[in-house]
Amino acid sequence: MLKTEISGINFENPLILAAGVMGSNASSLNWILDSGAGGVVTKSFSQEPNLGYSNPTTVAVEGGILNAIGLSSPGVQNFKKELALINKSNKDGQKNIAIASIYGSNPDEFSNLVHNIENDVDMIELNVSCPHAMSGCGAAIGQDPDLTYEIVKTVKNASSNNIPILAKLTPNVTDLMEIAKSAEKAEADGLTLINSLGPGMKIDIDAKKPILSNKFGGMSGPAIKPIAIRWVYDAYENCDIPIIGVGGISNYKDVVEFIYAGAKATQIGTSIMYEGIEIFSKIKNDLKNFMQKNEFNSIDEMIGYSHKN
Amino acid sequence: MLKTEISGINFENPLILAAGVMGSNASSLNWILDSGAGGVVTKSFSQEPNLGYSNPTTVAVEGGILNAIGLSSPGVQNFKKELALINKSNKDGQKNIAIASIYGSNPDEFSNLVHNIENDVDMIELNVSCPHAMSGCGAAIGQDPDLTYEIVKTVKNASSNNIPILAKLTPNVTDLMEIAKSAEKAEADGLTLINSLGPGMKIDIDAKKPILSNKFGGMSGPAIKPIAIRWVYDAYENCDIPIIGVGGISNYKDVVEFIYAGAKATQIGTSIMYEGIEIFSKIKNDLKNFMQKNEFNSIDEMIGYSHKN
Amino acid sequence: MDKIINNYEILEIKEIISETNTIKTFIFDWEMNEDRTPLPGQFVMIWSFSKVFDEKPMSISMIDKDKNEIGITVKNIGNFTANLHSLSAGDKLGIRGPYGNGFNTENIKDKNILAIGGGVGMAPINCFTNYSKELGGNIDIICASVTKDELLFSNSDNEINDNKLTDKFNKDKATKNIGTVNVFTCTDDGTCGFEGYATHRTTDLLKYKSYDMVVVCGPEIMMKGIFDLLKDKKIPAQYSMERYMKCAMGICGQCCVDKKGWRICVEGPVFSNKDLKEIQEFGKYHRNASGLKEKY
Amino acid sequence: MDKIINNYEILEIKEIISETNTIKTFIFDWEMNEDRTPLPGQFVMIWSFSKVFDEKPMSISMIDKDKNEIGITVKNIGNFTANLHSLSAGDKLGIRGPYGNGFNTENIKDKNILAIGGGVGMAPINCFTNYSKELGGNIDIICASVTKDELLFSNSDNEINDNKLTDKFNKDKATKNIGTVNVFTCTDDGTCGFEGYATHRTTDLLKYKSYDMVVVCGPEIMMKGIFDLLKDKKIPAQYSMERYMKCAMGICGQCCVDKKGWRICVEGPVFSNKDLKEIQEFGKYHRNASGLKEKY
Ligand SMILES: Cc1cc2nc3c(=O)[nH]c(=O)nc-3n(C[C@H](O)[C@H](O)[C@H](O)COP(=O)(O)OP(=O)(O)OC[C@H]3O[C@@H](n4cnc5c(N)ncnc54)[C@H](O)[C@@H]3O)c2cc1C
Ligand SMILES: Cc1cc2nc3c(=O)[nH]c(=O)nc-3n(C[C@H](O)[C@H](O)[C@H](O)COP(=O)(O)OP(=O)(O)OC[C@H]3O[C@@H](n4cnc5c(N)ncnc54)[C@H](O)[C@@H]3O)c2cc1C
Ligand SMILES: Cc1cc2nc3c(=O)[nH]c(=O)nc-3n(C[C@H](O)[C@H](O)[C@H](O)COP(=O)(O)O)c2cc1C
Ligand SMILES: Cc1cc2nc3c(=O)[nH]c(=O)nc-3n(C[C@H](O)[C@H](O)[C@H](O)COP(=O)(O)O)c2cc1C
Ligand code: FES
Ligand code: FES
Repeated sequence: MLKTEISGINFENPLILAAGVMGSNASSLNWILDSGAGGVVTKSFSQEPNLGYSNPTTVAVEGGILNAIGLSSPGVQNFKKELALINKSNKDGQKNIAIASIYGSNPDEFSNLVHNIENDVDMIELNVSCPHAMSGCGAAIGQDPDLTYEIVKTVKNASSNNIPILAKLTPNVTDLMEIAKSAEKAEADGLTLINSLGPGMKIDIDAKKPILSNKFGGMSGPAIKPIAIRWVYDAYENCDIPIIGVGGISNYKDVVEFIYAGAKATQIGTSIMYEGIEIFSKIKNDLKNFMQKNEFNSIDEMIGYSHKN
Repeated sequence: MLKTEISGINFENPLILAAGVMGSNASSLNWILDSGAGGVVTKSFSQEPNLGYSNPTTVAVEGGILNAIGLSSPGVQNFKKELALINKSNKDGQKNIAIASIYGSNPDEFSNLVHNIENDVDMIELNVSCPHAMSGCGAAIGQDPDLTYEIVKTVKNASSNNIPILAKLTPNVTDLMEIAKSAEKAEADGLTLINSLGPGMKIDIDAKKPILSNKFGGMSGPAIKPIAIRWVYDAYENCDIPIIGVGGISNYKDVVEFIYAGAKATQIGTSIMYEGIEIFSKIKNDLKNFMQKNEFNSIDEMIGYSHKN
Repeated sequence: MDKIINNYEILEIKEIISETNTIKTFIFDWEMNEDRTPLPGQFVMIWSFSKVFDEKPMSISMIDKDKNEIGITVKNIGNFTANLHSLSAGDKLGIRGPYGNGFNTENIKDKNILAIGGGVGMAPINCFTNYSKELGGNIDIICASVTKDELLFSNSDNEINDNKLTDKFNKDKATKNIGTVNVFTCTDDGTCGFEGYATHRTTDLLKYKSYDMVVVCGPEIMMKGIFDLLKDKKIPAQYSMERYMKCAMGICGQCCVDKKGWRICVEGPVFSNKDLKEIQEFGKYHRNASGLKEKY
Repeated sequence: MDKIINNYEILEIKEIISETNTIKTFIFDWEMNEDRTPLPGQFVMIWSFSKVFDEKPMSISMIDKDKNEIGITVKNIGNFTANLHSLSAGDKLGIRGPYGNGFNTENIKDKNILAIGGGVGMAPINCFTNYSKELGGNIDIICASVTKDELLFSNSDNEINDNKLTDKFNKDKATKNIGTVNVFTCTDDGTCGFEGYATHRTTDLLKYKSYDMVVVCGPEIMMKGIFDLLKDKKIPAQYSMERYMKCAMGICGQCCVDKKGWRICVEGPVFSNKDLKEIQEFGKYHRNASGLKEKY
């Protein structure tokens, strides 16, 4: 009943762990898969190891948090070992879907990464959207339609096994649809919308300084949901590739809202902080009840429902 | 102690009513001035009357609201009569500052508006940033550095009495600093940062539809503060004209945060919904106490404090 | 911040009651939680999202705390209300609220109350009188409309349809049961009860009886008439006002009135005669959705 | 959502106590509100924003509910901690927390408890023993360090610095005052108390006395030693773990450990021996800020 499919990959349910949240370690990814997630996205990783920014790297704001972890990563050679440890199925015997999130600053880095890991995971998500990455990475790419096109195209060509490629985009642009269409034209297999918002800043008035060591950090959590819903809704009308909705989900209602807006699946990040990893099983249950009450037999029937008059 | 100055205009305190909130009527503006605001911005108005969007025009979201009022306005000829009724001083005899917010779709409309009202108010704020305006207005201008330049320049030239012009900008752009610099180059006398965020959308999962009749609406309230603070902080480093900070202020701490980020004054909108119009007198008091405790003698000493060191 | 009820609940219409040719009452299940338990005179925002897509304020005309129900009573006068009238039980509407300040019902026990409702203005009046009856108020209602068929909520054991008052009234006055409600009908065309305006009926009644309190809802011109009538009398009165509304949450400023700037949706919709004196536009003009003034 | 304490409070250092050449205790005023009242074993995040800009986890080493104070005890081992050591009373630090699960102190009354602290690992142990003493626990502490000058919180009326145990211990054992704390010092170089590792001292003590519970904090290698030592004994034990931390709120995943994936900041930092068995990397490796594994 909860199954959903994205470019040939079948998910047991539409609840996927978002990139960068408890995703640096195969053990925590397996824990979350066992707890009921339909899939997991790893923390974004790169060619070379990267320590990220120094602390403070996260700070609470109204309705969510700011983070400037700074894409810390042990580098692909080390992270490949973690990928190998992600279980193929969960404790209930259901198939796990593992999505690797990768980032780099140029086409070469991206294609090397793809070569390296395409046989270790089920899908690859391109992080061209981190709002606090070092120069040349993250949103620096995803804010430019041509660069986005180039990276997606390169990655698609680099893959020898035609692994599905998701482009994760940033809302911090004048016109996200322009970027989304570029990614689609470059044959991305799906869009992940949205990465964290802003970036934003919090100044501590007693310390009289921005709290994050990087000063700025991407905003996530319940407060950014309206922005994410808007872009998913727009992308559903403007693009033909599948959409994964992410941003501020904390309960089944939010999941339904994203699916009605046009998402085929959703990702959950920050709310784990408030709800614990039980959030996956809880939403799964609630979602099933909702569907039964509303006489839906499949997620498919719900996708994009709010566009139908 | 609370006085602040923006391009020659002296405010009794740095708390100004934001555009579009209880600002369609001289009576409510006077009420708010009497209640302690240092100044008020009117609801944005245009050449011709405009009914705005039909209801629902506002909807609550986590940490704030979405609105798509749609820049309803009785047109300048009618609104001029309201402007004439704004009191010159408040009930305590302090000078009131009235700022007219205007919008249009082309340079001519803007310059006509300026001609019409430049003698009725103390300042003019250009709304080139509404995220849910009809085509050609609002953010359609403020998302384009050249159009922004052109409108600001036109308005500056149109004014015969050199009335200070504030450019109110939208955060919904890839690079707000590019727009801010354009406005500065065109000799804007100040920047108002930020207009509402997004737009965002809320879908009601029982109605299965976007709630706002316009589907999308600008997000305001406490949740958008980190984004506003970030842009004020950036603008303080990148521009030399005064900044008015706006977005999510609900208490004196927020005001201090904006001032430390670089704002010379602040505007308050959505929080009136939660706190009532007493918010102005309350923040005034709390701000005074804070300054005394922290041994500040003037707002000036606090402006941009978080950039030092 | 959580105290503000600004989220819709989508509710099925439980029952629709045809009150007159042009007026229907819609009943909804309504949990009487702390923040949600309405008072007479408060209103809700009704969101229609199928066929006609719009949202308007409606007074609460019925509160049943035992059955956990509320009702609104709607006159078909335009696009939005025509659409509401076309709905059936089981259809869904969005509701948010209650909003605003209701009628002040403090110390109402044993008091003589005159409640005046004109047309669909009987909606909050009906709510008020049922509520006050239970509190032990002694209520006379002037139920006014253009013509007999349009009389709303006039049915009562003590419906008084005589054109002349005197005898009947005196009899009722003598009975004076606690919680008794006398309904004095009044039509412009005299098809039922008193022939003439509610103001005239009020003048009449005041000759026979003294009241401790007056509550009024109806067309603004009617309310202005009553207001002027009562100006010199020392009877505390309350009036339920209407203005064009967008947010109903006190933010958009659409419903602000001259000269105090008060928001009808927050400071109102019910105002005491003392406060109403400060609303200079009362009976003179109101503003449309663009903010343009329109004369009455 | 409001329950999570993720906002800083900027506090003045109230007092600084030099404990050893390399260890200082910092005292802060701390209002003991519901969410904020710490338990022994919990930690706070300390944000330094002048000179060195960084933030690190620190165990709470002292909780004074009467004076509304807490303390942290910091060993100067690098950039961040050197900076803390350079501060004076009156200087400000940001603090958020308390975080994580503290030691389980249920049913501690009259129980024989062995508390083992190595180096600055005595910080949470000190907090635990003071707390447990009040609950009526009967506590023996092994206070271990490399050398005499580095012994932390060893001062006590019942400080036992003999290299050999037997007599002294038996005497204390006989006294067995409720709430008595015996401190058995232990140094690698034998400059004070027992000469050797805390593991050896533990083995000794276990010969003389049976314990109902063991709590341990110290270098992971030491803890691993104790863990192996106690493996076959049926004594419930608790260990306070350390891992590199960024958010401390359970979101970044930096502190997750193999193979269960548990977060030290949420599921830890204190683990029972039963749970610790599942932490396969315990005593073997940890991850640095990039996520790279580093062997012990
Ligand atoms: C506090 C309050 C309580 C009300 N209670 C009731 C009630 O119990 N029963 C009832 O039938 N009506 C009530 N109304 C009036 C109702 O909200 C609308 O005026 C009416 O429904 C408009 O009907 P329409 O849109 O079909 O007609 P239209 O022809 O579209 O409008 C007719 C007139 O209604 C007024 N109106 C339209 N939209 C609004 C709006 N968003 N807010 C306020 N006025 C508007 C305007 O003056 C307009 O000229 C109340 C209004 C207010 C402000
Ligand atoms: C739950 C917990 C409680 C702790 N309690 C105490 C305490 O009471 N007293 C005390 O002195 N120290 C404590 N620490 C250790 C402390 O957080 C740091 O390890 C130490 O302060 C690092 O000092 P430095 O940055 O000056 O040295 P560095 O040379 O920068 O670091 C030395 C080592 O400390 C560790 N470390 C550095 N940064 C972090 C970090 N953000 N999170 C975790 N470990 C880090 C790394 O292993 C690093 O190699 C605790 C750690 C944890 C996880
Ligand atoms: C601590 C943290 C780290 C994140 N790291 C990454 C990352 O490495 N790569 C990425 O694409 N997104 C990253 N994100 C963004 C999330 O994947 C997600 O897009 C965003 O947080 C919005 O979803 P949420 O509101 O459910 O958290 C991170 C978010 C958080 C909170
Ligand atoms: C109901 C509403 C109407 C608004 N109308 C206008 C407007 O007409 N012109 C304008 O420049 N900004 C308008 N704004 C934006 C505010 O002036 C302000 O920039 C924004 O709401 C952020 O501040 P806040 O979080 O304090 O509300 C409106 C905001 C709200 C909530
Ligand atoms: S309707 Fe918006 S303030 Fe009253
Ligand atoms: S430090 Fe981030 S999850 Fe533990």
